[in-house]
Amino acid sequence: MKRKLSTLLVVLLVTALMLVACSTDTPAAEAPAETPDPVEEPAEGLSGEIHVYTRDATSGTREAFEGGIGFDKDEETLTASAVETSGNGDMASKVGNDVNGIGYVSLTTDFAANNLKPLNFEGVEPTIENVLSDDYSLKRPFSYVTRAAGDFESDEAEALTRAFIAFITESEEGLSAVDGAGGIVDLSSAKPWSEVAETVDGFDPATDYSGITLRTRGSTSVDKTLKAALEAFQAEVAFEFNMDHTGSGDGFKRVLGEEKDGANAGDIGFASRKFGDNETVSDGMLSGEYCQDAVVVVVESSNPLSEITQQQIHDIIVGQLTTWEEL
Amino acid sequence: MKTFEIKDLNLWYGDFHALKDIDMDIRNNKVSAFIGPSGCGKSTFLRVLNRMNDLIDGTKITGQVLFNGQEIYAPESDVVTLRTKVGMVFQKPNPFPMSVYDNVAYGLRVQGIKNKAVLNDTVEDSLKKAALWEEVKDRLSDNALQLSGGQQQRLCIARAIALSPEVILMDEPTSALDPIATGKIEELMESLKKDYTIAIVTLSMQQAARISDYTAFFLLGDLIEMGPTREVFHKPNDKRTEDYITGRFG
Amino acid sequence: MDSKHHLISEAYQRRKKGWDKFFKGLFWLAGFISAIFIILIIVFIVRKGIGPFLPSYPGGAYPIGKFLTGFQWRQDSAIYGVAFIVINTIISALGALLISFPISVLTALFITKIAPRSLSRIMTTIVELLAAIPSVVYGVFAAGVIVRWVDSLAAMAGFSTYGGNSLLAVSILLAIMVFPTMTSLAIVAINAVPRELVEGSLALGATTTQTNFRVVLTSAKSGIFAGLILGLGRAFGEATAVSMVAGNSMIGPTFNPFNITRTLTSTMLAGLKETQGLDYDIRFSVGIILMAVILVTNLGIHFVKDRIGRSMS
Amino acid sequence: MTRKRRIYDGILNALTYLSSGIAVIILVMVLQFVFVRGWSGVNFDLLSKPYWSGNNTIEFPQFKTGAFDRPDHLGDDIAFSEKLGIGLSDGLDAYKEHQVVVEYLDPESPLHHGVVSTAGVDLGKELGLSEGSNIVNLMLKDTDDKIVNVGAQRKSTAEETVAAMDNISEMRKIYFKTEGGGINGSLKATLYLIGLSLVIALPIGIAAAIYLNEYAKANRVTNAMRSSIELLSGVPSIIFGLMGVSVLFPITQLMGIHTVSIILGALTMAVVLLPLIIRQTEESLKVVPIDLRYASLSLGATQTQTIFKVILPSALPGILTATLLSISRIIGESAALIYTMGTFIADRPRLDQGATTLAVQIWSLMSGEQPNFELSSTISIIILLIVLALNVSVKLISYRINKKWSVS
Repeated sequence: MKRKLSTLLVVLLVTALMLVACSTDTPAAEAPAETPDPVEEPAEGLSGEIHVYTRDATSGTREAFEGGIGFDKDEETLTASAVETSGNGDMASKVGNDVNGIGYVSLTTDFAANNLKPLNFEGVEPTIENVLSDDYSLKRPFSYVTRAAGDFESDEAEALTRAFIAFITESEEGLSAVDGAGGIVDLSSAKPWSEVAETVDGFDPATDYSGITLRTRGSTSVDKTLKAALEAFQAEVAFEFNMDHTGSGDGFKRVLGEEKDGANAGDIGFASRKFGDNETVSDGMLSGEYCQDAVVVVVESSNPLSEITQQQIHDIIVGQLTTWEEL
Repeated sequence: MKTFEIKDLNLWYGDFHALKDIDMDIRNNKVSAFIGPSGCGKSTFLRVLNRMNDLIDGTKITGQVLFNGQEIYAPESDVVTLRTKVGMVFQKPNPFPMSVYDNVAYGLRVQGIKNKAVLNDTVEDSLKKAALWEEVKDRLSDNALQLSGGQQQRLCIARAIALSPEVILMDEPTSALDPIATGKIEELMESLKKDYTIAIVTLSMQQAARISDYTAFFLLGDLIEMGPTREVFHKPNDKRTEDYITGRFG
Repeated sequence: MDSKHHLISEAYQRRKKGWDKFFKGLFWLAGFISAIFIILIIVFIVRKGIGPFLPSYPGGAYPIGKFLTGFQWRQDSAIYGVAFIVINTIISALGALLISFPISVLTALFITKIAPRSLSRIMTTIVELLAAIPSVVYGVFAAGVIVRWVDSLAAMAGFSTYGGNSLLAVSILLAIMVFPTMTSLAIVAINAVPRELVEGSLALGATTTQTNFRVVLTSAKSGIFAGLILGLGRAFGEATAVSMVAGNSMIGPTFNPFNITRTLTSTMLAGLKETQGLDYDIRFSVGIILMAVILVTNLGIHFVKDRIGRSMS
Repeated sequence: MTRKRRIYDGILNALTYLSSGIAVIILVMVLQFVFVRGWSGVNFDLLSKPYWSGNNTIEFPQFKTGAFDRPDHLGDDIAFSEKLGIGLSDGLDAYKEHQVVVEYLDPESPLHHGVVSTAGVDLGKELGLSEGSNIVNLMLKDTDDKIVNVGAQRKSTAEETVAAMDNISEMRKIYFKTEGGGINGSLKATLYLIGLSLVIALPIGIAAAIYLNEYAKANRVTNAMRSSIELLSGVPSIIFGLMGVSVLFPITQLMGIHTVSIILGALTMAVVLLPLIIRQTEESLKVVPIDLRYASLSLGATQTQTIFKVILPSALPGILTATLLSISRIIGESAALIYTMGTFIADRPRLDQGATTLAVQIWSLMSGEQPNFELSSTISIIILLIVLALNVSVKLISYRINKKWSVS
């Protein structure tokens, strides 16, 4: 018995070593029926199984994407072999690491840094010009909503919130900060902040706002443009901010919805889509859109694909098109 | 004068009947020695006298234990006060890991005595009585654990007498010491007995014979006999005592 | 004799007895508080986790049978089946132990019995350092290195992976993370083997190696199993690092080591903060399942240990 | 010993060497991974720098251009403005975003003498550009009286920015950022969290250990208590996070805190630490010889006096060990804190607001849009160094304990 135990240990060890030491042994793969047979040469990129990456169900990017490709939520289901990612960055890095991957990210994403290649959609290149001219149809607005009037921690916080919203929607400084971070805005009607500031109700630049913290919540896609705008606003008015972004679903929930007094409550909620019918943004003090963004279908950078049609991407998402050869 | 009067004492540890129907008197300013083979109950009996057995779960005691005529197991009796009057020295020297001075002063301090002069006097007085003063007077602030084993045990005695108890219980106080240190402790006991009543548990019959005035022989939880030491050793009443003393069993 | 007893004040005696009672109460309270938290946690998770299956649940109860036996987890279609996730979790943890257990037992033996003193000191420090590395750092390591190994291993084996995110990556990551736990417990267990047993075996003419493998390891098996249980607990419970490489598949179970998987913890963590309603509450149901899995496997190992123990003696 | 026996033994021994070798290799790989990526970022500045850049707008009431000579030591990649005496280069910030970085500023440059135009307490104070700043937006009037905006926000390169500067007629304002990407805030938050968690957990944990070791009778209630605490130590930290936001959050709400906060994190960590502190303290209480308790009690001390005067001082090194291990645990914890303290990196952490510890900052950096491996690895190195120092301390202490009791 004792000998058996030590023999067992040795066998276990050897098995383990084989796994660890990157051996070339074919593992005893019992691929379940859902998994298609392994392909011969996956490195080519144009052949083999397509790995579909998607965002979590509360993502605004996902909603904009699915709406834009004619995916009917009630009638169709996403392919069950899709990988769910937790945010725009997670999606970008995962697709960038998978030669067989296809996914979708915000236009603000740094494609080169993530090893991604943006695809033309219906023959149109995803550029700011094409989005502004409505040629590129896979796009969505970045929306905001604030807490209800009178529901802020202080009058100063309320005034500062008003001022910030005015800053990112009307002032040249705010709009160019959003623009610099990749957001799509129309700069033509912008006015200098010094003018805009005078029109904001209750806001007085002489007041010390440095003890006030603006808490922003909601979509992760707005992260980059919003951070640039908040920082630019900090250059105009001394204040603090706290960006804790988790997904568009939380944008409404944490300023007006069930979590508005919870641990993660915020002053301004953001969504990378239009707010839904059940999200009653009219309750908020202010609501609206501050820029446009495009959703871009991406593949890993070595993938030879450069164009995709609405039909193709739709078929891939529902699982009717499963290999690169079929494209 | 009897310091302790014990009547019909029975003690159980859980189901184990450790002491059976013990009747005994302990006289003041005398040395009483308890002898007997290991596990006979002599140490347990010693611990009855300052209620140290209370600390062991599942101990049950019946009978009477009178200290100066007061029942020490009565509900209104106060164990803390009892222990200030009945001191104890343990088998292995167990000084606290603090200075020599703090060791001796400990007993007074936990009774709320903080007067520096009283403490200084008592420490010196107790160490003198324990015949340790000359050896440690220059190292009172040294850690007590740096003393030798024999010195540590005398320190423990000093610690016990600092509270001026009436009785000192000694549980095999020399069993962990070498013969020279043992000799010193035995001399000490001789000088202490004019001030204190001493009860000592010992495994060494020679020691009992040398130092004690009375000797009690325990066997399997029974007190076989107790009497003046000379009588017990030379004319034991009980055959079993004789067998034990002459080394025929045990 | 100058008694000190006149110096002892009655009031002080009363006071100190009062403090004694007070502190005893305080100590008990502290013990009680420490003990009550596990009950709070269980009550809270069970209350939250049972909710979705009760008819009173807003929006209607989710059938508990479908939850327990389902093989799909899709929040977009509100299908929550936990059966395959349990299987995935157990497979990934067992995979980790398969890699890690023999290595840690042998390393422990090396440290305690075989290595020269200086080497053994260094090895002990290495094990302790591995234990002290925060799991986030392991997560970063896994996302940066382990996935590459898996990806190239898969390429050699003719499989394509999702960028290396896979069952195998999870198992390797967990193997590394449980290694120090199991090794240090095995070291303690081996050190506790009485000298006499070893000397007895040597006196009977056994070689040192024979003694190490037959006498020492078998005598220490109870402690080694304790380490195994602790390791398994950690493998089941690890969340942050695992969710960085699991891939979160929607269907399963996953048997192919190169395919993406989904564990109980990665399910609880994935988008937890972004969600609400049934999708949020049902994660607490997953929490119950996680606690249950840990408990059942512990009992199972105890049972196996008893069986082995009996057949060996 | 037969030949076969010798070979067999040799193989078995070799296996143990091999296993240990694997452990070494793994450690080396993990260390190499973090050191290669993060070592270049380790410096003392990092510890004192904030994570977020300071954002400032300055104006120049008395603006005069000058004529400056390009210093010889400036590298070729640095563009130099002769009118303003400033050297600029193209750089990347912690998010890998393009920056226009001030590399050199002539001591006489007019850009030293700006005035803050940001509304707030600093309004009107003197503030100039300094080396290391990032010019986000610079608004000037050129020689054709046209308003020109240049800087990182306008995607201008250093070269283009300098070109605009040399064509200046009037300076309007400069929006610049100070250097960020530090860990000062997380470091402070970690220290606050450690302090607060220990203040809560140590007394309760030590008291509970005293109860279990000194008072509790061996009965069912005690057993239940013990196994409850034992079970607590097996709870995954993600569950502690859930417990924090639901069981403990109402407590902080009573204190008037309506958001995740360091206090909430500390309460949660206190629960996480309890089993560890209780176990370590009990271990060290057990080592204190029973004779010392008897000696103290036989001198008429109450049990409380015995505990505070004799037992606890003797158990102090063990309690210190528990404290150090607790600190290690707090430093390494992430899952429980993500839920109770949030993931926003706060530069000036406050007890009643969310913040990140070093470990959560890593998580935050890794889950952002651009996973920042470099800074994450640098923080990992710092964490590893702290943990290593703590471990060495634990070893020294336990060495002292052993020495202490072996003297007597």
